[in-house]
Amino acid sequence: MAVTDYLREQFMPHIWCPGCGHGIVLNSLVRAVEQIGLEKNDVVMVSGIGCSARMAGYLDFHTMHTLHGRALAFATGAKMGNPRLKVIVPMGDGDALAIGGNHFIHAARRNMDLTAIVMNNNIYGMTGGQFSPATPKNRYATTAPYGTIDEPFDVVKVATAAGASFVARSTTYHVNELIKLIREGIEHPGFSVIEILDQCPTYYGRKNLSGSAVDMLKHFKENSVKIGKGTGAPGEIEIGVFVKEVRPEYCDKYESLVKEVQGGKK
Amino acid sequence: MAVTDYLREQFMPHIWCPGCGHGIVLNSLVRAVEQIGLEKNDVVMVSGIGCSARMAGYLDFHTMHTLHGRALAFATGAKMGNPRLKVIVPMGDGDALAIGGNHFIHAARRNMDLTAIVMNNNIYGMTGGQFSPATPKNRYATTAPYGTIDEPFDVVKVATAAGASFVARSTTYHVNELIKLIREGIEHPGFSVIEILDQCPTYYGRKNLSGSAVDMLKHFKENSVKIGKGTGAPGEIEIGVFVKEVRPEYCDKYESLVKEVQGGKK
Amino acid sequence: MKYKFILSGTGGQGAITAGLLLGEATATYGNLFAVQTQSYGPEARGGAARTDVIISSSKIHYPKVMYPDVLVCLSQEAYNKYIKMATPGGLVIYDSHNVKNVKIKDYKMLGLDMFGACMSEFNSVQMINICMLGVLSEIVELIDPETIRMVIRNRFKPSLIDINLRALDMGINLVRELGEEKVSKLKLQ
Amino acid sequence: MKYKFILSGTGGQGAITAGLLLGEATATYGNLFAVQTQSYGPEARGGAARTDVIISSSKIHYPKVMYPDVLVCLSQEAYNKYIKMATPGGLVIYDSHNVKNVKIKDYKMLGLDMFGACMSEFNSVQMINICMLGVLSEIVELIDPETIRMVIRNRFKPSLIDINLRALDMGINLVRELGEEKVSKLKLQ
Amino acid sequence: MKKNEILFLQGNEVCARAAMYAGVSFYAGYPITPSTEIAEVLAELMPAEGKAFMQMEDEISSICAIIGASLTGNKVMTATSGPGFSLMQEAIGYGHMAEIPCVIVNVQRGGPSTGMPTSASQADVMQTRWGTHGDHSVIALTASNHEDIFAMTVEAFNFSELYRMPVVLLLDEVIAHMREGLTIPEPGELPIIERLNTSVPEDSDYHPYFAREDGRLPMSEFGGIHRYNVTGLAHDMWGFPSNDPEVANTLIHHLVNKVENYKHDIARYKTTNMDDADIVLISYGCSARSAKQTMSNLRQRGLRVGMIELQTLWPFPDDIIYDLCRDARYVVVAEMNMGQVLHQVKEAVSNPDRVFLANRVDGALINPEDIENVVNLLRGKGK
Amino acid sequence: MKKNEILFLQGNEVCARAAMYAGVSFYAGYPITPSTEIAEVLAELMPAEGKAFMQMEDEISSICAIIGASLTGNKVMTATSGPGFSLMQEAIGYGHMAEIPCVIVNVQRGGPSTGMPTSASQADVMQTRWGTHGDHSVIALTASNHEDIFAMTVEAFNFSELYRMPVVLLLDEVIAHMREGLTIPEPGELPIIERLNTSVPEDSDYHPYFAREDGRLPMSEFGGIHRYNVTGLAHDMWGFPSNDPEVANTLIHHLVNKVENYKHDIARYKTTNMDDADIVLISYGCSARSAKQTMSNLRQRGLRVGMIELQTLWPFPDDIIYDLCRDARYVVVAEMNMGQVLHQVKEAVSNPDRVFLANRVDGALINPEDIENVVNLLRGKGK
Amino acid sequence: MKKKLKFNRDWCKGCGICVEFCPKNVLELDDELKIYAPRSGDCIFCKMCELRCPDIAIQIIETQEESDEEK
Amino acid sequence: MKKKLKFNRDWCKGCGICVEFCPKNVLELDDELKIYAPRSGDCIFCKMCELRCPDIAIQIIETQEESDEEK
Ligand SMILES: Cc1ncc(C[n+]2csc(CCOP(=O)(O)OP(=O)(O)O)c2C)c(N)n1
Ligand SMILES: Cc1ncc(C[n+]2csc(CCOP(=O)(O)OP(=O)(O)O)c2C)c(N)n1
Ligand code: SF4
Ligand code: SF4
Ligand code: SF4
Ligand code: SF4
Ligand code: SF4
Ligand code: SF4
Ligand SMILES: [Mg+2]
Ligand SMILES: [Mg+2]
Repeated sequence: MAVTDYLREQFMPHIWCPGCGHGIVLNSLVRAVEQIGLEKNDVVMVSGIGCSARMAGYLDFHTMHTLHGRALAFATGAKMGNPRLKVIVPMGDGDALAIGGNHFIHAARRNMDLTAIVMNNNIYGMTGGQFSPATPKNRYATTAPYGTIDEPFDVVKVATAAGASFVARSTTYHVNELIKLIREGIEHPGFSVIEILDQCPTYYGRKNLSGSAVDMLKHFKENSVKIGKGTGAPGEIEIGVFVKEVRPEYCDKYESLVKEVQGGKK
Repeated sequence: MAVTDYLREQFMPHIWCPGCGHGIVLNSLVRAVEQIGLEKNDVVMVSGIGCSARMAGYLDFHTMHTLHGRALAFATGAKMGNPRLKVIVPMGDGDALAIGGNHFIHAARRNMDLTAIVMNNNIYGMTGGQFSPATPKNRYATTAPYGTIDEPFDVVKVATAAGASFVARSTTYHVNELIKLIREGIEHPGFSVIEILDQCPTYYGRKNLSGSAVDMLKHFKENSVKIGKGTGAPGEIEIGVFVKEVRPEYCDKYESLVKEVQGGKK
Repeated sequence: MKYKFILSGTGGQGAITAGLLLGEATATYGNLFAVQTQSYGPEARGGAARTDVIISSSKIHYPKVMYPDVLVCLSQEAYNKYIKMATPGGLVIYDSHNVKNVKIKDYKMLGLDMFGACMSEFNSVQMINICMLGVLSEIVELIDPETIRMVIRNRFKPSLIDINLRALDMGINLVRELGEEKVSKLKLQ
Repeated sequence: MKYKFILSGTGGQGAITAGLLLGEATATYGNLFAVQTQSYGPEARGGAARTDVIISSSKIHYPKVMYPDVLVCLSQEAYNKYIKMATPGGLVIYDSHNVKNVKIKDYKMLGLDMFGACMSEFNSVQMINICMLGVLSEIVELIDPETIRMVIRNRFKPSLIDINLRALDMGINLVRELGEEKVSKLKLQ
Repeated sequence: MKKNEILFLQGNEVCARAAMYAGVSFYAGYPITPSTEIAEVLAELMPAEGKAFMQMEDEISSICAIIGASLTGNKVMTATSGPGFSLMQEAIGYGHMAEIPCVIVNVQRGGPSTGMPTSASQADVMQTRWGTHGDHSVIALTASNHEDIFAMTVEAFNFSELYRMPVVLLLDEVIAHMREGLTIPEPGELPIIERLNTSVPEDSDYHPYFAREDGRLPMSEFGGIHRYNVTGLAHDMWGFPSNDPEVANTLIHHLVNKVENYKHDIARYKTTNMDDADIVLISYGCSARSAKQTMSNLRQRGLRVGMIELQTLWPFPDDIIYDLCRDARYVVVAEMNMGQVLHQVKEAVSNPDRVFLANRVDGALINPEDIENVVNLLRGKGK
Repeated sequence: MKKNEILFLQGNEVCARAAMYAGVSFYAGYPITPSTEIAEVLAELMPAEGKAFMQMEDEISSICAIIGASLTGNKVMTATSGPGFSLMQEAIGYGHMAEIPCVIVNVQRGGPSTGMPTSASQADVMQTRWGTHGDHSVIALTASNHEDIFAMTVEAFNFSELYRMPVVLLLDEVIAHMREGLTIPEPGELPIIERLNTSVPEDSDYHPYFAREDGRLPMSEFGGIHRYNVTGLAHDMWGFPSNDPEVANTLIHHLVNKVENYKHDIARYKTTNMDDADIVLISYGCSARSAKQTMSNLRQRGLRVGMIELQTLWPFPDDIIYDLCRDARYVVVAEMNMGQVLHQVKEAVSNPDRVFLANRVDGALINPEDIENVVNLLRGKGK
Repeated sequence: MKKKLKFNRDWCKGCGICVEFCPKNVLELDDELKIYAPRSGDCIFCKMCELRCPDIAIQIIETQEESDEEK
Repeated sequence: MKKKLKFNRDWCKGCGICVEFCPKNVLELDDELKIYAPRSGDCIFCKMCELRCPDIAIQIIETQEESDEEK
């Protein structure tokens, strides 16, 4: 299938700003799905609210655009309601980590086979540029006119500690790797988290003198290092697969439980 | 001051069941406070809802018994509203990690000087014995009549990954260490988490054949090892201080920000 | 015909279970209407626990008991808390081992050492609630002890059926031992 | 006296900022009443953006503009979307570089190459909105260009004041260059 | 289970069993008194039938999960009480906007806030109608006895499938924890309404939000042959977000009218002794048990007292109340709150000045005497 | 800022500045359109004044944080819109039960659910009254212009301190984003009510929940000389949890009466041309601007149209409406929802059949013609 | 000054924790499942019972008088 | 079969990402800030532009015809 076969072309062009990284993620995601060869009818996409969450509308899967922060909770029900389906959950950094933080760690703990794609642009894009729990310290945002004092989360660390069995990070510059990681995440039989550093030129860029989308991609290019190859310098972006372990998947475990319980009966 | 000077004796005896570990935590906490020599008027205790949360009512501090899962959010406001005060937050495992998980990780991230005491009895006591995100796998609870299939959280790991600057674990058997850890936690200038494995003989005990409170304490005694001294056997309880780092505290950072902003003006 | 009971005791004595068994016996096997409610509360774990049971030959609307025909108190704490609900002419049954401090008022009183009986028979007070059901079934015509036996056989693990049946009979006998005359004054038909 | 404006353009052209400056000029420095509202929407980031401004010598109630006295369109997209709001007898001002496709109807039309003027003067179209304010102030009696100058001086960083003032004058001149006669037909008093 | 056997169950247990009867295939919840037994019973029954039971991290995720599972083709339910119900409000609104069938049981307890967790109350009636932001319609049912709990639970599923929306079953602490005898209906005895699936064939355009003339929207489950978008934003017939005022206007009116236009089909109520009644008691849930007792007490004393028991609380059956109360000298609404259904009755009847409240808000079940006292007062007999 | 200078501000900015004027010292919030500018302005103003501004992880933590900070002695506020307001419902109930002063601004947008985030609506009026579970009273204010936004924001703080409770300020997208001229009042120009602190001396028994005769409960801040317990459970005068029905009954009645008994003190409204009006327009917020225009248009045509603009929505000033509408031939309620204040007006007036709705629910501001059309229709002039 | 065990019978719930973990086997529960110290003479005042009691029913106090310990 | 760059002008938003990161400097934005390929002959079909375009406005397609590439 062509890439555009996965799009609902009638709703394109999408609403994202020129140069918005979310488009690159969409682009990579579609290619990953194509490579795996998933049937469109077998894919459910569940998103929350945010610029990132608008992705669902443009993709020709079964798509659910839900509530800010709650995508993983809806996704948990959707998957458990029909474990045969592949469930992909694109999320913004605010969506996943601010209001949605609890569902994020609990989804990781359960290890249900969902693929969470965290589109981390370090900002609340949709609402116009407030800082998020992923905004680094001393950055500017409309609600941090004097610079942020909050420490950001390390998505990889939080996901790992909470129990995700596949955890990876990349950037919108590294598109080939990105496609590969998304593919791996989807194929991984358990809860996968792929953090993607992506650019919001309109708000994060403008407020933090990162300049244009092009400049922001260059920044990703220049500051990324493969896992373990880093010097530990501040601002360094470690990319690659951090965790990949096959552990019992939630729906499978439930199925076994059902078999066991029914064992006595049937 | 005598221990009982910290109690609101008119409301004692407390409502907890015979042998409930929450009482031991209350006991240790009061002694830790006494050792530090805190003025009662300088201490605010904020709790959520659960058997554990009832602790607030019995202590002669400024006490706020709030909503299930939200204690840290209320505490964040209370502290930021008057940073001079010491704020202690006793929480149940459900309170802290199920419904309250998001506030827990965000409080850890901010590193505000709050002391979270997680009274982990592996069960929802107050509502009569449903499993919690801290219930180990294959245990019984009223909502897990065939045994739990959920993976539990490791409180220490989650707190650490989220950014807590003091993280420790002990049990209700190890009362002397417990007093020491609580004391350290309160004195630590940043967000501290002390996970305390404690017994709910009424529900967790009864459902899981752990027997009486005495048996459960014996279990803690026999299965605990100091950090790093373990064999990695399943069920082993590592106790001690996992993280202790002095990092910029949130209220302090805000104060600096205010000074900086006002610098230009005043 | 309609009888209203309040069964009370201390958390763990099984008063509530007794209420439920009594209700089930009459509703499921007794061809009567029965309603059972209970008082919850965080305190229920420690303090006094109470259940209300109404059995009747016609449909029951208001399910709580305001004026009990029979009030049972298995512990002093329960007695202290609920004795004010006893009605003139009503019957108060209490465990004479646990409840020491009783005041004589214008209701009928029946103290029975169910505690002692259980201890001597089973070396445990676990069965005191079933024993109490035996007492009730002997005093209240409407309660057919056979229906309680059926519930016991259906509800309990096989290993526990026998001991519970024995406890029931023990309660029945405690009443019978009082003698026809005394019992006839207490009986509720 | 009451004038109603709709200023429209593509996100980034600064139509909304122009509306805000216009309102502030009249309300703060012009001793008039002014109300400004705008259309938001996720699309506002990319697509057509619109602001409504009403200036009046008396209190303004309904704050939106249904029948604009002046409709300004800085881009084709905005023109296409909002031209249907132009009123018979009203005035439509458009940027003649950006808006190519215009239809003649029963409203007055004024095309001015603000784009070109800005490019040639500043080598950037950033100032097109301020230039447009100059145009408006020359056409609408009620708008005193001096009040806009005051807003510019108060709102902008010192380094940007001058260039904005020049853009304003440029707009004023664009109108003046049309000649008295033509302008008098357009003028709103 | 023997045929026709009378079971002696708690109300919550009845609700759980009725849900099984109605075909619930996915439950997600978070424990809270006094609703917890519903989850506990389902935790036992559902795996045995191969159905999915989940305990979630909180009430918000519970309601979100059931909506997600509804879209993948399940009949779904959650149960909670006041604090959890308050937390669910945002997602309940999503259920309305996206028109997803689901059943929410709220076993009311004393409020506000944590209130009186183990005490009786009926103070969430208005919240059920107005708890989430924005305009939409609501279906809410209640019951006063086990037979009705069973029937209304089944109806809740039926209405939720029929009208494609969240339906609330409002129980209360008294009936939820009360035990009484019940004969579980035979399969087939109560009608079960299944989801209306679209008949649009594969590869033809299916419009998930294009209402049929009767207001119904045939569904297509996620994973099925039609792919479409679901959103909580205002949306067009494709389910795609739209800012078009026309689209929004149609949508909001649809959300209201799909229920308001069928108010009579949804109204469930019982009348007793209404033929000659000049004093009308209106009640529901646990209070209705007391009111019934009051009625029978007063009838014995020769008073012409009749009673209307409401099982459908929303949409409020106002014209039915209007008709039934036309000849009443007094109307007494008995409920355990500061007067919630009271407002609706006052708005419904021709003479609101004749409508009075008999209530109790102290956590104890309102008793027949409480209601009798109000009637006596009205009749000038004072207390 | 020069004295008496006219500032050209967005409504949200006015609200933020008024909060500063009223003495807000702690703000916590989570961004949401169309309220975000309130936070953005305060993020700039508050640190400069040494006051605490926090962006929290969500709306739930925001409302919890402000309640916590209120107890440690701050005047506190949060601002949100529908979805966030729905999420806050549980904690708002806590604020009522624990009687904690705090101000919640809800800038309404199109609902239900995510709805129309950037469009105008007034559909959260009933939610504001009934959104959380359990019985309690509510104070909610609104405004239609910048002068009133300023005044009502200050009043919201005043009422919240006076009655020790959460107070809701209901704004809407139109006035929140609209700019118009405003002269900020001088300090002292508007009365500011400060918290009533207890005069009980140290070491004497202070009863945090023992109401004075006038219903007020003097406070003692956490960290101060009196230590006591605060809880969302039913509680006695010490703030300690209680299951006593008597205690619960007193508490619930107190929570309702402390507002209902002062309804007249809380009522804020404006009347125009009511002396001879036989057609009465009732409106509030953005709709009131259109209604005012309609009134003046129709007056010019000789119709005797008068107007009541409500600023206090809750407690609903029913007897005031009753009095004012007594002689009206028609009452038209203009609002941007499916009829919410409409219900209250119908319940308030002597003849509900004369009350009609002029509304709009498509996201666009209702316009004077929309309202005029309804009036014309009533006068038999059709549209 | 002498140390002494002081019990609060009203608060004791009879859980038996103090009894089990007393290193000197000093303590026991009575008929009513309340704490008492039949072997108080053996007590080494290690405080373990005091610190582990969930009901704060045990206090080791210092007293002027000689052993008027009640049991 | 020959490869060819295909642009979707309606979708292109002129962000310039493809232009910047094309290894062969094939691409440019026109007056209207839309993509075109002034040096299409230099293209090595590395796909970087296609994969990085946030608007999915570039496709490399295979075609039968000989270079009828429009620029
Ligand atoms: C309950 C609720 N709170 C707040 C909002 C407002 N809101 C919408 S999107 C968003 C944050 C968007 O940021 P992020 O998740 O990082 O996504 P991005 O737009 O940056 O892709 C917020 C705060 C909302 N829609 N619902
Ligand atoms: C919003 C909300 N949901 C659920 C409840 C019911 N509830 C009260 S306490 C509790 C859990 C208690 O468990 P935990 O936090 O572990 O404390 P414990 O009782 O075990 O000490 C629950 C689910 C509630 N009060 N509020
Ligand atoms: S605002 Fe930022 S995140 Fe949102 S579409 Fe624009 S660039 Fe992307
Ligand atoms: S139920 Fe468990 S946690 Fe609660 S008081 Fe009893 S023992 Fe403690
Ligand atoms: S102080 Fe030590 S030795 Fe003495 S009774 Fe207590 S535990 Fe035993
Ligand atoms: S530990 Fe405390 S409560 Fe338990 S038996 Fe000993 S004294 Fe009593
Ligand atoms: S395919 Fe490669 S070489 Fe060709 S235009 Fe794209 S980036 Fe440049
Ligand atoms: S990357 Fe895509 S959107 Fe950006 S300029 Fe190139 S073709 Fe256009
Ligand atoms: Mg983001
Ligand atoms: Mg627990």
